[in-house]
Amino acid sequence: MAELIPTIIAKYNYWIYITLMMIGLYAMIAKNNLVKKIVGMNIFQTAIILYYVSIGVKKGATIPISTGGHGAVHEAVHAADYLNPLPHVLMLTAIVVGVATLGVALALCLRIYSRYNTLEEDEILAQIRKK
Amino acid sequence: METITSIKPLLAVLVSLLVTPMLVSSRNPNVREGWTFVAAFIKLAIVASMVPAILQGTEIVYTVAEVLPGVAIKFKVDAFGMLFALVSSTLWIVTTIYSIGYMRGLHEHSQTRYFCFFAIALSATIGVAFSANLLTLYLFYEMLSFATYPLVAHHQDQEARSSGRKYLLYIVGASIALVLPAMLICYNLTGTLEFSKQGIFTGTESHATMLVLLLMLVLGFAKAGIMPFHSWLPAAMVAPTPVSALLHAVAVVKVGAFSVLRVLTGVFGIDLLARLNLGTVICYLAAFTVITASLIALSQDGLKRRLAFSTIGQLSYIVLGVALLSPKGVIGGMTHIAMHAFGKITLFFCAGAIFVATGKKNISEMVGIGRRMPVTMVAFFIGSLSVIGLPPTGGFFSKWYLVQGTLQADQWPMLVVLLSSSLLNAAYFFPIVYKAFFCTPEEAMFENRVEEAPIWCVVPLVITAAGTIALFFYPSLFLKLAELAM
Amino acid sequence: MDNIFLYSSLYLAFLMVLSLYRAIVGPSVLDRMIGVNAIGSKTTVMLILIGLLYQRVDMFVDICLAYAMLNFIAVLAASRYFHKRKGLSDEI
Amino acid sequence: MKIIGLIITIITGAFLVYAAADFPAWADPNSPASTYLSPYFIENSMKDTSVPNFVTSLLADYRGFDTMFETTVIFTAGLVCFILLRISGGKEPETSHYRHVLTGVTVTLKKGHKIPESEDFERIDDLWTPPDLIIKTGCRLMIPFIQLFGLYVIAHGHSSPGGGFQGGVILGASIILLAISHDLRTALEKMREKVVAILCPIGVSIYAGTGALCLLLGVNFLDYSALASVLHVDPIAARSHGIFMVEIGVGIAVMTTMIWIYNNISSAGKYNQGL
Amino acid sequence: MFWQIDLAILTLVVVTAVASLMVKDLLGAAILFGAYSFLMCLLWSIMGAVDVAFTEASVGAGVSSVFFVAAVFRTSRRTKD
Amino acid sequence: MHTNEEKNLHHNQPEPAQTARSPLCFFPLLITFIMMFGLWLLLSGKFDPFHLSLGVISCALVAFLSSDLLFPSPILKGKLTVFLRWLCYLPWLTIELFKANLHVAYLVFHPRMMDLIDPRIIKFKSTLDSELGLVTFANSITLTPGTITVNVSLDGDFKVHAIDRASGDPLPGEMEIKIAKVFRKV
Amino acid sequence: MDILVCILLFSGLFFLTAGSIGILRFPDFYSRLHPAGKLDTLGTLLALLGLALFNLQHFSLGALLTSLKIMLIIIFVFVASPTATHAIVDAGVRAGLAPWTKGEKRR
Amino acid sequence: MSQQYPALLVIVPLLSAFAISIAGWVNKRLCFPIIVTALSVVVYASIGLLLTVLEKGVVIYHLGGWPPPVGIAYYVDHLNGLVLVVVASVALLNVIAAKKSIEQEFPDKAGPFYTLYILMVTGLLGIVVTGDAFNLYVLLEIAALTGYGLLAMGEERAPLSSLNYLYMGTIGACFYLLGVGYLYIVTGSLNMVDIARLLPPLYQSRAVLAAFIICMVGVWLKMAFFPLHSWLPNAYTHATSAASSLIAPLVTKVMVYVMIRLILTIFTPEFAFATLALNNIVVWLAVIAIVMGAILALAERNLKKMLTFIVVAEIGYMVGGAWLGNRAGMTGAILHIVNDALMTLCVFLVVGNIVYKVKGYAFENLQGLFRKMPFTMGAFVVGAMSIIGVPPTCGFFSKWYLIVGALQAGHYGFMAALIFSSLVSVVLFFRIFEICYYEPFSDHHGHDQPPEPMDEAPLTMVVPLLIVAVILILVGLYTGDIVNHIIKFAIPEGLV
Repeated sequence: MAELIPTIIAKYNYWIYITLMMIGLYAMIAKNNLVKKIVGMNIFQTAIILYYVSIGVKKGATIPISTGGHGAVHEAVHAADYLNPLPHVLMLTAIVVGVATLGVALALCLRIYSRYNTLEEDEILAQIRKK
Repeated sequence: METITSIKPLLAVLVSLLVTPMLVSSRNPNVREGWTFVAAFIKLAIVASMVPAILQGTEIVYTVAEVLPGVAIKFKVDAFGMLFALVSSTLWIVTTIYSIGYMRGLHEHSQTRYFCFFAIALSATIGVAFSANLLTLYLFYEMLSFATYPLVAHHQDQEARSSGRKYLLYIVGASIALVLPAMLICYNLTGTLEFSKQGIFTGTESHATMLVLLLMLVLGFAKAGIMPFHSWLPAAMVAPTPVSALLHAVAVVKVGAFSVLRVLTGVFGIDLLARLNLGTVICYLAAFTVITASLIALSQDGLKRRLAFSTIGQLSYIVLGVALLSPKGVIGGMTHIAMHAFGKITLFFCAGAIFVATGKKNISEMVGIGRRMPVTMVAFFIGSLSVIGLPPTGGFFSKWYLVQGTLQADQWPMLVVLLSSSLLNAAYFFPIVYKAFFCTPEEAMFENRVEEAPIWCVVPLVITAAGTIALFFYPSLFLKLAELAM
Repeated sequence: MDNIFLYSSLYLAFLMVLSLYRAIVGPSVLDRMIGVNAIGSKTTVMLILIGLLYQRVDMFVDICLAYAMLNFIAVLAASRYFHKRKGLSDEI
Repeated sequence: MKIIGLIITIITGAFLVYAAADFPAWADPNSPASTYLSPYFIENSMKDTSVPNFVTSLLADYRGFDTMFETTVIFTAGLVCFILLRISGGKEPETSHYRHVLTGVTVTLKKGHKIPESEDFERIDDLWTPPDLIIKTGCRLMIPFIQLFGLYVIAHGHSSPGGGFQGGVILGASIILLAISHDLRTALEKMREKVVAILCPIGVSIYAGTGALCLLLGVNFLDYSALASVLHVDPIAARSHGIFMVEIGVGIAVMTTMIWIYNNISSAGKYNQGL
Repeated sequence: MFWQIDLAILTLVVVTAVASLMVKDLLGAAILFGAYSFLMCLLWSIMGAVDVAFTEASVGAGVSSVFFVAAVFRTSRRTKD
Repeated sequence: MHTNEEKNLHHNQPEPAQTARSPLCFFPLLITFIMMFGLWLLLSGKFDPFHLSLGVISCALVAFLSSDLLFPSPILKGKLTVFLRWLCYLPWLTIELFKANLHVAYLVFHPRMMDLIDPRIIKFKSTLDSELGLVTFANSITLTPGTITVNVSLDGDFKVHAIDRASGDPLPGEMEIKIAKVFRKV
Repeated sequence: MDILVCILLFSGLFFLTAGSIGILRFPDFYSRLHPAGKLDTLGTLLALLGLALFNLQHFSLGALLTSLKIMLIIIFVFVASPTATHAIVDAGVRAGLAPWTKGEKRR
Repeated sequence: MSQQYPALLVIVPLLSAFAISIAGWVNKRLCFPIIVTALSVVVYASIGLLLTVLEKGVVIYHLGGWPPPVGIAYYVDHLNGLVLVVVASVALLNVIAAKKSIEQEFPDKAGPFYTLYILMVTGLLGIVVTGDAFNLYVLLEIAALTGYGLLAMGEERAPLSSLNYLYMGTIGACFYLLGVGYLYIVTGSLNMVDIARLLPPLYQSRAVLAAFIICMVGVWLKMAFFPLHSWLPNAYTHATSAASSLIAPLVTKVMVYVMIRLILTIFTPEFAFATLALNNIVVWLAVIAIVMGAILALAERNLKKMLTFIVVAEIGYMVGGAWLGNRAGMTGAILHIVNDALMTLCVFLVVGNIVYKVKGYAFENLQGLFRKMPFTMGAFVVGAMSIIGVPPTCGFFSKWYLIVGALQAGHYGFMAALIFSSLVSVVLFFRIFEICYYEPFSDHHGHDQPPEPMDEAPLTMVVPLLIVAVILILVGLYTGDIVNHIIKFAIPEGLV
């Protein structure tokens, strides 16, 4: 138990990301409303983004923008001074993908609503079954 | 043994396949059947042209494509295959003539479809005959199964369709469920599927494995009709008679028997079977089928059904002959393919001719029919003699060799089986002939006026009946081929 | 000075909790909107504070500016909802 | 379903927790992620591309290919929304409403009647409500500044956070703001549907075209250094300019897509009335 | 990275996430989701991911909650869970 | 509201065609451009030719796109004066804002807050006529003690929500006068 | 200088606190808008002002521009906040929410 | 130019997608020529690439001129060279065949449809060709998003099934992304080859284990592997025929490719099969997938839905084959990617033709089709034979390898499942043949029944279909060459 606590503290970001992700996953599985599922999906995606951004964090480093100006190569840049930019780049892409998915999902919801006049999954299924 | 590479086997297979587009596209029935004849004759010519080379003991080989490591789609013409190919391509011509008479006589529908699948079935049959390995054999075997399905279900009514389903279920089900895995196991064990005289197994495999494999392969070729995989055959008799004739007396069932023989001789090898004493199992299986089928045949009233059960019994002769593992027995089994084919096809032709002329299907309705259709019934008599195995018909030779085989193998029970089954054969054929000719005028159901079936129906059955008798006098070609195959 | 900023940010986070309470509990959607709006204004300050903590405020100020510009779009959209769909609860 | 969801969630979560125990500690400067590849980017970004914002150089140059597809994803989303929702034409409604701009008088016309083409009348729809004066004026004054800021973000992606994507979103948001505060019709007058639909692929094409230009100049796809011969600068500056061109493409694509998606979703594809 | 703020905001994020899923009104869920985006933006700027934070600020504040509201406007606010 | 067809056609009398592209039209563009460029300089902080040219392009773009939002009518006469006066109004507003906030903060922290507040809605009519004036007034009301503008119509009808009696009473009062001064005709 | 910054920052925080508590304590939606609309605006304004001043400590052109940008933020907040407040209250009116009057239960 | 093939492969369809999109607003008739030209170029490039690979070995293409692991690189080896050709040619054949049905089903949105179509092809080609784990994710999303759009354009239930697909697909893609993140946190690299180089010392790490499992689960979700398959049948059934005949053959197959790539390249067979003892479980899952797919297909009275369940079963084949953990099984799985893509294309094109002419695909609609559309049904027979696994159609040979693999691994359950599914396929397809052929039937000998007039689908639909049917047989006959010259090199030596 004694050595467990430092582990827990040292990685709390990871624990939180897992929590968030599970919240999203649970919402996607268990929620009945289609838009709620989309909210869950977004939370799920953000959790992964959180995970990636957590990878990029480095103690004692500043944001990944060079303090030197634009253009000239004045001084040597020390890698240890800057955060890891790679996860940030990846996550920009992931956010964009998230927005794109969101748009498409909402468009689908609109189509579904115009057909069934409800967004509750069980009601839609009941309507389908009745036919 | 010499081998020649030649494209002829492939051509022989493809001829009837290539003619199908012509069949489909021709609008005029005469043109269509003309194409069928052309194909039939070309096929016979190609097959016959290979006979001299085979008789000299060479083999003709052609590889199409190597599809799997060590296994190719490959044709090999040897004596045994040649025997079978010769029989089927000869009988195709006859059957074509007969079909024309039958189909036109009854104004059947969908004749184009019929002739197409007929042609495809023939291709597959020749393919089976010439295949050089188990995979090629399996390929054409399946092709045959699927090509005959539309023929079986030709009438399209409820009964035909359910029989078709039954047919397909038995044949394809057995081949996929038993042959395919067995083949794969063989491949996995040995790395090859090529037929050879010595068999492909090294002999180090366990006895149990071999037994299982053997049973899977023998039973899996359900077209051979070995019990308990026989019940498709009587069901398939709903098909038009020429189909029953060619396919259920010649092509389909013989393909089954041929495949079993190929497996026994080419995959396992006689020596290995003898060493592991596996022949006996097959023997008893076949013997059981022979007796049971004959007994059932006795009780059948439908002519075609009786013939069907007779076929089941006769097929098992073939298997039995090879399973005796004695040289004479093997020769007997192989020649029986040819002899039985000629005899049985005559019988079926007769049944069809009766149906065309009178519309009767059951034996009990045929009292006195000999007076009306003497030619047909004489041919029927000759055919039944051949099937029973009495001179002066070709069937005598094969049965003779079979009996000798049992003696050679010291299998006395089998001798008893053979003889008793011959008696049974006689018991279910002769009453028909007897009632057809010798009955009191009161009993006769037909007028005493000769009114045969159409000429297109009668000519073929006369030819085959004549062939049956001719085989008694000139059996040398088939005997030679069978000996070469040993 | 850094400590002051750090603790101010922490304090802001605490204030967010208070606003969040309204956003979560708020009996009507409009109360939630108030709560969220309040969180937004605190976020603006906090972003600058973080920039100062990183000593790169020139970088964070852009984010903050964008944030201040766009923050109220969602609120406007939600209020437009009530313009066109009258009634607090939806027609069922 | 709730129980199943809970079970799946708990199992997955437990598995992830189990796996996360082997991670390097959070914010560890010696973790492989921080020591293997990232030093290269940090140390060479300035040398290779002369872009101080490592994220930008990484985004648009080292991993420019990813970003190209990211833009394509956005374009795809816009297109999918369009294809799913847009109802072109549709049947003429029973009644149509017109509003006299100067007096605010609303006129209702029966089907088939038309009003003479005039700038005094604008077509409105049955859900139409007059835009609120305060919101309208406030947004009217803010929108140009938001747009300028969006452009600024695109232009200064090299040296400060931001870039094509963020700037594009801000630009798009400004038009969306216009649609919210005024009317969808007003926004559509600024950005017609056809303009949006054509600008969007053009934006992505600028990106892909820059890459293809490099390919035509004889080097690999997206290797901006080849642009040096076209722009008459040294390869390093050429990379920087290449990144800039790419960012413009991204900006255009993202802006138009955001507008496109909003237009389609808020009007359910009919384009007659927005949020 | 400043772990104190980080931890505080992380907690808030989780609470907001749960809340936006529990709210029995889709418009409310959309608005709370907006708050979730704000907090995420903060979180990322705390972790030093400025570009990500910028994107989240513009997307979360400007676009995605508007999309949600627009979709809810076109459909229905009603939800059973 | 819903008049018949005949009547509405009546509205559409052929008016004297406006000079479609009078030289005045370029002034809004120009002024927008200048404002934008100033803002650009502030934002950019880089004064090399490259960034400046980018700024020029961007500002031109914004001016082209949105100048009609900033200046709905092309008449600019007196706008500058109004703007300067408006700036002078701001400090006063800030002080008011302070007072207001202290008031509300007092309310917030008062233990018996519930007794102190007495929300009500006040209606009055303002004499202001310019759009911007109304908006400024409305926003000022919102920012000053205890009052929030609920609704404004173009005619100047105000609805204001006041938190207590004290904050609601002085309206429209001094503030309106000051704003009217700002937006009076030049 | 630091002291001035601190005073501004803390007064800003004070107003923000008041705003948050006000949101919690006030009885209904309309009255909650008062702290939300006003206190938060002023709090943000003051805090940002303080931070802008702090940023000017090491004076340079960049720092000046940054501070000006912060001022720009203040202006935006100044414009946006009343607009947003108005939007919310307008929504409340359109939704038909009756204002709380003295003596009712808090909502 | 030949060294630029890998780039062309993706760039040409991408740029033409934008061109089509613009052309859709300018002149709609331009769309179709552009897409056909672009796809032809892609087919040409992919074949050229495959030949180059056969001649010179692995082709590596550095995007942006940055060498991996710094930049993104394309690796084309024997495995993806083969899959590339399949993807490109399937897409080309399908677009030609689909033209008429697109014009029939949504004439006003043909332009956007083509754009989505070619974007999807771009995504799939990119997935196949890329050597970067994260790039794969982005491309995955492109393929997925276009897929959602294409699938949702169908009948009235399509949006709902498409939305379900979206949920599942997003979870899948996110799981994959998370797996990549796990790899990144322990190795610091994103390049597949580089990760494979860095991984061996970390084989015991729990993070790597988790990464592997998460990636696998994600990919399984996307390919609709058994317990996660629930979205697939509805999504594919309700889609338009043009879309389903693109997506059904390609998407799941490409996902299987991704799985194989994960096993073979990133994690290496030693880790996947030796360090982890999951083989058995997965193969049993595959067995259940096959059996369930077959049984569920049996219960359907609707041609298209039945085919989708067959797709589910086929996925079981491939996953099971890949996880048998031996050479033969892997060969079978890779071969089955090719074969299954072609045969699924064949049957779905048939469905497309039927829908075009008959406007329905329930069993009742199929009566008398053999007379009405003989060529279409002829091709259907070939496709069906291939699915059943009848030689010499190609389906037999992949099944052969799979069973050999099962035998070598001693996994008789898998073998039994394969055979069972073949048997069920026989029942399935012959049931349909019966309906198409013999119904409406008459109990008398039906000579006077007037034959229905022939009403074949237009030539542009039939010709590609017949080409596919011929390809099915040709691929079957040349299986040996494909295996010996391509697949043999695609599997690393380490796998016995």
